[in-house]
Amino acid sequence: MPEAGKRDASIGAVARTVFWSFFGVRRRAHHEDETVRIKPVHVIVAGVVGAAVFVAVLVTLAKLIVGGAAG
Amino acid sequence: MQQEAEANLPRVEADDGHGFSVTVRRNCSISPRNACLAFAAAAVVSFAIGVGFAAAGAWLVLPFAGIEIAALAAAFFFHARHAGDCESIAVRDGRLRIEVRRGGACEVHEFHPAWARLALRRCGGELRLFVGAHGRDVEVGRHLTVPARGALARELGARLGSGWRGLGI
Amino acid sequence: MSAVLDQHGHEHAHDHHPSGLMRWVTTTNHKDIGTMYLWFSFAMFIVGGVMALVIRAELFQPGLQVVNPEFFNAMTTYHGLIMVFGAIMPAFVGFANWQIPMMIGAPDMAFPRMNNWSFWLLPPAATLLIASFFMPGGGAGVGWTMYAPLTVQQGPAMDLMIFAVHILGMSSIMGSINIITTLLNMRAPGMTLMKMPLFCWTWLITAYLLIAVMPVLAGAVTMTLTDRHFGTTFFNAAGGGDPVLYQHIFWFFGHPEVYIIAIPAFGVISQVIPAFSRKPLFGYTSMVYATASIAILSFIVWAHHMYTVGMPTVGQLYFMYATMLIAIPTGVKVFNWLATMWKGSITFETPMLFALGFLFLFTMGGFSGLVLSLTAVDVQLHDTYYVVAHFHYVMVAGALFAAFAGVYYWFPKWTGKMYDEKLGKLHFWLSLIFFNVTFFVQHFLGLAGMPRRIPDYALQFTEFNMISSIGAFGFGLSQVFFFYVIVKAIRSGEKAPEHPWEGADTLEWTHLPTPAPYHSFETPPVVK
Amino acid sequence: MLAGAGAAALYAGAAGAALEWNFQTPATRTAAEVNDLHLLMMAIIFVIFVGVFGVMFYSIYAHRKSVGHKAEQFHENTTVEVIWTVIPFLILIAMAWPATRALLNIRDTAHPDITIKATGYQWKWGYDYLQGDGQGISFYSSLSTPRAQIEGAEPKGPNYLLEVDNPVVVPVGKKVRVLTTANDVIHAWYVPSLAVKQDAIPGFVRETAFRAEKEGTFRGQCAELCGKDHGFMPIVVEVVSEEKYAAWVAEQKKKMAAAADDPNKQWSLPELVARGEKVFAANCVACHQANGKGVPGAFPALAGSAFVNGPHDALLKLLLEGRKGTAMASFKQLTDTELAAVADYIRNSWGNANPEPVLPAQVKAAR
Repeated sequence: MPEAGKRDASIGAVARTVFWSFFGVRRRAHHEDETVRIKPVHVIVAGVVGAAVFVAVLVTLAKLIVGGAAG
Repeated sequence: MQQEAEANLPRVEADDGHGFSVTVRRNCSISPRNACLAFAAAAVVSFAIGVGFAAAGAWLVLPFAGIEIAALAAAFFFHARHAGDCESIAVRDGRLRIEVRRGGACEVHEFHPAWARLALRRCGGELRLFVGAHGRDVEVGRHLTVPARGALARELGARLGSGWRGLGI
Repeated sequence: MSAVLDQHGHEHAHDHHPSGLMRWVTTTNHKDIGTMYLWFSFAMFIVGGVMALVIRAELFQPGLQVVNPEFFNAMTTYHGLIMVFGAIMPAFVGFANWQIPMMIGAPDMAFPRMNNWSFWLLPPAATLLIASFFMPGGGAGVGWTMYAPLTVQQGPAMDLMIFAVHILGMSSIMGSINIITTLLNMRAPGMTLMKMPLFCWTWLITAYLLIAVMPVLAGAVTMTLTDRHFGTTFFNAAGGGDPVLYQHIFWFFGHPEVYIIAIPAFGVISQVIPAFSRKPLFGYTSMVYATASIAILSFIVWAHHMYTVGMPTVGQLYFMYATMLIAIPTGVKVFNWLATMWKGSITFETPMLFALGFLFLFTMGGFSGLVLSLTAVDVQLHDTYYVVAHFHYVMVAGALFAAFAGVYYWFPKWTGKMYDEKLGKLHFWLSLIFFNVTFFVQHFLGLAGMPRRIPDYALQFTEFNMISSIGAFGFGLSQVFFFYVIVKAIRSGEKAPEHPWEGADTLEWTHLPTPAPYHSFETPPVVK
Repeated sequence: MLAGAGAAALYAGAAGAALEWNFQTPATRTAAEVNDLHLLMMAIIFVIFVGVFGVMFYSIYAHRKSVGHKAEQFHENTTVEVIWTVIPFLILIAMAWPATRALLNIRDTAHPDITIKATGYQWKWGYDYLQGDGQGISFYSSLSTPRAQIEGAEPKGPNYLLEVDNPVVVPVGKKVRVLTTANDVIHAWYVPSLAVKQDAIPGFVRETAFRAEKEGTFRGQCAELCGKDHGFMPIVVEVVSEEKYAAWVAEQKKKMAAAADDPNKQWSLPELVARGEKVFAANCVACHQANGKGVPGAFPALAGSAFVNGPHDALLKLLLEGRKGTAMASFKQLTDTELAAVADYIRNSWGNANPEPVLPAQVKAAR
């Protein structure tokens, strides 16, 4: 793929891409703009991290609610 | 993109000047680096799941994950090793030169066009094309489909002026 | 370039195939293998369907009339296993085999010989599975989920079933490896990942899911086997194990498995709806991302199948929230399909009817899924007929209707013949009506508290069970009719026009003749 | 034609008993809450249904090629996509609040007035009152529907398959905690109108709770596939007034005292066989059958069995430990007398004859 060699995206840009991906909304123009700069490995890592954050947030929320109900 | 992609074509090129040369490549639409990443994505997840279950006491998931990752690795390795495979066949300055790159190794064979013979052989239900002389045979056209291989054979046959050794074994 | 192809070359192409049975045994051609997968899955669909009819016949009225309870349990078990592993999954692998090379402009799959093996593992697996029925003690009556420790009590049928699952798993893994390698390596020049038809994307994602979860299933059934015979106690509390661990393992496989079945169906629908709306797929990129999200998120909600095992409340809350949230990407896909139709120029040939049927019924399944995502309600409905209705809406409507849509859609490309449009439409309407007669009433049964997997029931459930059974027999007969439609089209269908569907714009329609030649894309097309 | 038959069946059903379209009438506050939550969800679903399918059918109707509609070629619109993602998200956030509350209520098992342990057996329930009034009461509860009704030889009674010999009795308005466990495989204790369903897992104890708000008889059944007679292990909970409950407790205590076997009693063989017949009927008949012939291939015959008629040590060991890999579970929960009696019964029935009795003391020694 010719993408390699172009300027790398910042962490923020990768995170944003992954967030929108989980959200399920992408504009093709954005996408084409980003794929030029984002490496797949970043997307994979960010996807896993994103999923982990998602799980962590929900678990924390659940713990707070149970703790609140008990207290 | 277009240019790079076209370099991957399995193709037969003829240049009708003073010589003749054909390069046959296999098509490959992913770079080795990205292939590694694609493999890693699958392997890491499978392995992590196996380790997770092992930690939970169900260690028998892990060996299956291992076997599977090995199979996947073998498939990717097999494919990647041959990503750069190509054959170039050239008739120039009175020599028939065949260069075969296969899995990183490169073999060069030279024949005198007058002596070289073409042979289509049936091997396990498939027709394969060989060029040879003096008891040395080189297989060519391995990346082509059977009809394209037949076409290559006729093209070469016409160039070498040697006709067919036929469909012998 | 490639100027030297001529008639003579084509003769070479055809003169070397073995003929008769050996052609099918030794074939490495993706089209032959795809055809075999599809016929195999249809055969299994009929076998599993007959089992479903035995179940519905027994449940036609209260009391034990047709079969005894052991046999009934075996029927529910084998029906589930055969439909999931023998019918639906091979059907979509069949589609993958036929379509992926044609859609990405490749001559064949990456590993044709492995492709042949992965198909030929299926008949022995199916034979083992069916043979287990005739073992002393009869078939295993454990449900397709094979929960421990009930599995430990079973006779030798259980062992054969475990081996069959292993072989089916091997076949799936080999198929996935092949599909992944093909999609990554063999795309035609210019066919970037984001230009692949959505069907190819859904299969790429599905193949990754399969790679991730198949070892989990293999591990689960192997641990069942060692618990049965080699004195291990993975799932036995007396030896320090935990029966619930089995359920965690199984559903860690089982929930992604639902998507393994559903995602290729999404892919088929995403080809059919744009073709008959004469409009490009709305939000292609979003669809790709939503599919990938669904796949990733399918790994973190497995325990919503287990709300009654007594998890800590924190766990139940977490799984509830996660389950509710993953409804969103699925909903987005439905909206995308609707937006694809919106302001299109729609025609209603059989494939489109099945796609619309899919859209309607799958959304209904999504609704009952929303109800089930609420833990407090799910606890009431868990293991009742409500769940049976829910997953049949998702799987039968989701996967089977999509498969029918796919068969009718690609039939002309595969065979060069046209099916009879009138009969196809009749098949659709019969399927749609009888499907709803069968399964819609099961929601009420579940709400009223009828547990699943029981051979006999209390009197207040009688009427709805009768309706459901009548619907089931109607649905079964409709599929016999489908067989007739297909065989009639193959034997005496009219010759298909070169471009039967005006709006179809993927490579197999634009770059290949109809029917597709035995070897497609001898030279890859260049995608602009 | 089939659809006609279906409609006819529907009509016949509607004309007869009232069809159950929804949850059973709630008898606890949590059940009512679940009911409300479900209704709320259905209302939301109805709105989405109208919205989504309104769009779909409008599009099918208006954008047909046959009416000459020309396709527009748009294929993305981020605003629309964001809107249709955010709206479901907000709906779900709104749903999360009542869903969380209902879940916390249903999981609240603290401070019970009465604690009952429900043990799943293949295929009956055992109950032990562990705490509160009635502590110490213990009994088994099996299906009381006669076999003849199941096989269609007799007309089916109104509570067909949902009736038991010994129902669970609890007082109205008291919080009852149910601890579930199992002896062999996983079962599930499910009573719809009380909104309880809890798996009973061998080797583990799980809990659930309910507080019945009205008197009545509430029926449910095992909800987790547990083998052959999964469909035949109902649960009946009788919710009675406090006075009636006190009377029931007193009666049960008296019955238990009467039933308690005098450990020093000298049993004769006919007495043991007569006792054993009852034990067999409650525990063994489902598999080994009333005629002792079992089910070929699945459950071995006892009549004429060399094992049954062989040395009694091996037989007692089997009764106490079960046989791994088969449906034969351990019956060590039965008393010494019951086990001795059932051993004597099977050794002296269906043509088997072993005049030397197996005695309770021998069971005690074998344990």
